[in-house]
Amino acid sequence: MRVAIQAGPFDPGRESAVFASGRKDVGAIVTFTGVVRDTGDASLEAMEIEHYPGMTEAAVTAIAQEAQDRWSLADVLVIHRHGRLVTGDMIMMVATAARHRKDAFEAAEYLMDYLKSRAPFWKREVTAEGASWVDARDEDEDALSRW
Amino acid sequence: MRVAIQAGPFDPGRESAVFASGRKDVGAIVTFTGVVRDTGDASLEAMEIEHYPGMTEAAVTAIAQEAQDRWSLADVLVIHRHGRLVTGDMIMMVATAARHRKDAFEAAEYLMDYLKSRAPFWKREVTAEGASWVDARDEDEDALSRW
Amino acid sequence: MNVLYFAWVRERIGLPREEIDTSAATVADLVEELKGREERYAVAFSDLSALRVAIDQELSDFDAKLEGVREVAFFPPMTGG
Amino acid sequence: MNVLYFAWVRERIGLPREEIDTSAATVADLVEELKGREERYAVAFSDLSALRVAIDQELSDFDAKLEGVREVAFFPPMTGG
Repeated sequence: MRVAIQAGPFDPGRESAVFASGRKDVGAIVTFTGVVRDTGDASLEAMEIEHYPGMTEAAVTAIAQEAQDRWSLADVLVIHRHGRLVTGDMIMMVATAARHRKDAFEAAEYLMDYLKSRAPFWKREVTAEGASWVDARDEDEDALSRW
Repeated sequence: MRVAIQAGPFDPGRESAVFASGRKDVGAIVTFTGVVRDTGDASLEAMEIEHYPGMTEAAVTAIAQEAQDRWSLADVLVIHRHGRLVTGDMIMMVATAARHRKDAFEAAEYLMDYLKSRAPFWKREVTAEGASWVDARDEDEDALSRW
Repeated sequence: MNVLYFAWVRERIGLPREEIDTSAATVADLVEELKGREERYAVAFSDLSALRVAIDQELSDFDAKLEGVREVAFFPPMTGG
Repeated sequence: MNVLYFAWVRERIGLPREEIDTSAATVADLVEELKGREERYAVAFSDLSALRVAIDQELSDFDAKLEGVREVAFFPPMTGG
């Protein structure tokens, strides 16, 4: 298991290539990568991600540990950035490795649902018209109820 | 959309890095990579994958197209190998890019479920004790009913 | 008509494809015709529930008509992914 | 006790953290005490349903007791991922 909370960029291609390589008990690898995208109305100049140093690492590690307890996983990876990002930048990624695809898919979705609503990050969108904090969405909170 | 049916290896890291790069409407990228793994009892010497040239390309393209019709996707990638592979080799990968993670996850799972049971590939496991065709699993057939 | 066999169907029949001159109306009729030919076909087609069929490279079923068809393929359930 | 504020709570209160000497028994009591201090706290804490609280870096709730607690953080619902 590896958890990295960092300001700097990461290379999802290299990360997924390294992840779970050389293991003979892995049949399925799922990755999710989150990307800063234009939100529509006003063109996005930047996405600023604030976090809670100390708690962030503990909360993300606890979420990853819970995924390992619930599913039969060979390995778990979570990388999440903070600071100022622009459109097209990778915000975060998770990867799960398992014998079977069902475990790998479900664990990756679980990780994403919990990282969305239970890890102490706050997004702020900066556009030409000003900056605003991204509101938590009801559907993200609702997504937790399926686990 | 890209579909590749090939005997040669592919680099999942490079493929996922290239996939959907430079698009501003993509917020979520999901990849699945299938790996040859030791099956337990007898040590696996090789996994041989037979396919139906012509029909394979058509069937996989139709499955990828159906995924694009059902979900709001920016892009879809399917790579599937045939021929002789050994433990640790990458068999196949799918990647989906979407605005939202739900579309990317569901479409990737849909692609995997259909590639398992509706694309004309047949796996044969070669061990020290002999070779045997992999039986289709009821649960793979059942998985289709959720879509 | 071009008839193709894959995986253990191919192994049991002993060849990957053959040209067959037939007036069978449906896939099921063609199967009966082949089973009557030689033991290896009777063995390969002994349990149709374990077999799948494609007509002109599209999944089909044993009731399907063969009129105008150029290629029929028999194989076990697929195991891709 | 160390009190931390994040995102728009931090902006409304005007600082990211402060040391507070309090005898409040619960988080809710601490909030009432802060609201009584200055307008900016009253504004930041006007709708508790829009706020989350962590105690010693673990998510908690407004009924939680503060005895022995070293760090309390207030912030809006999280938006990671």
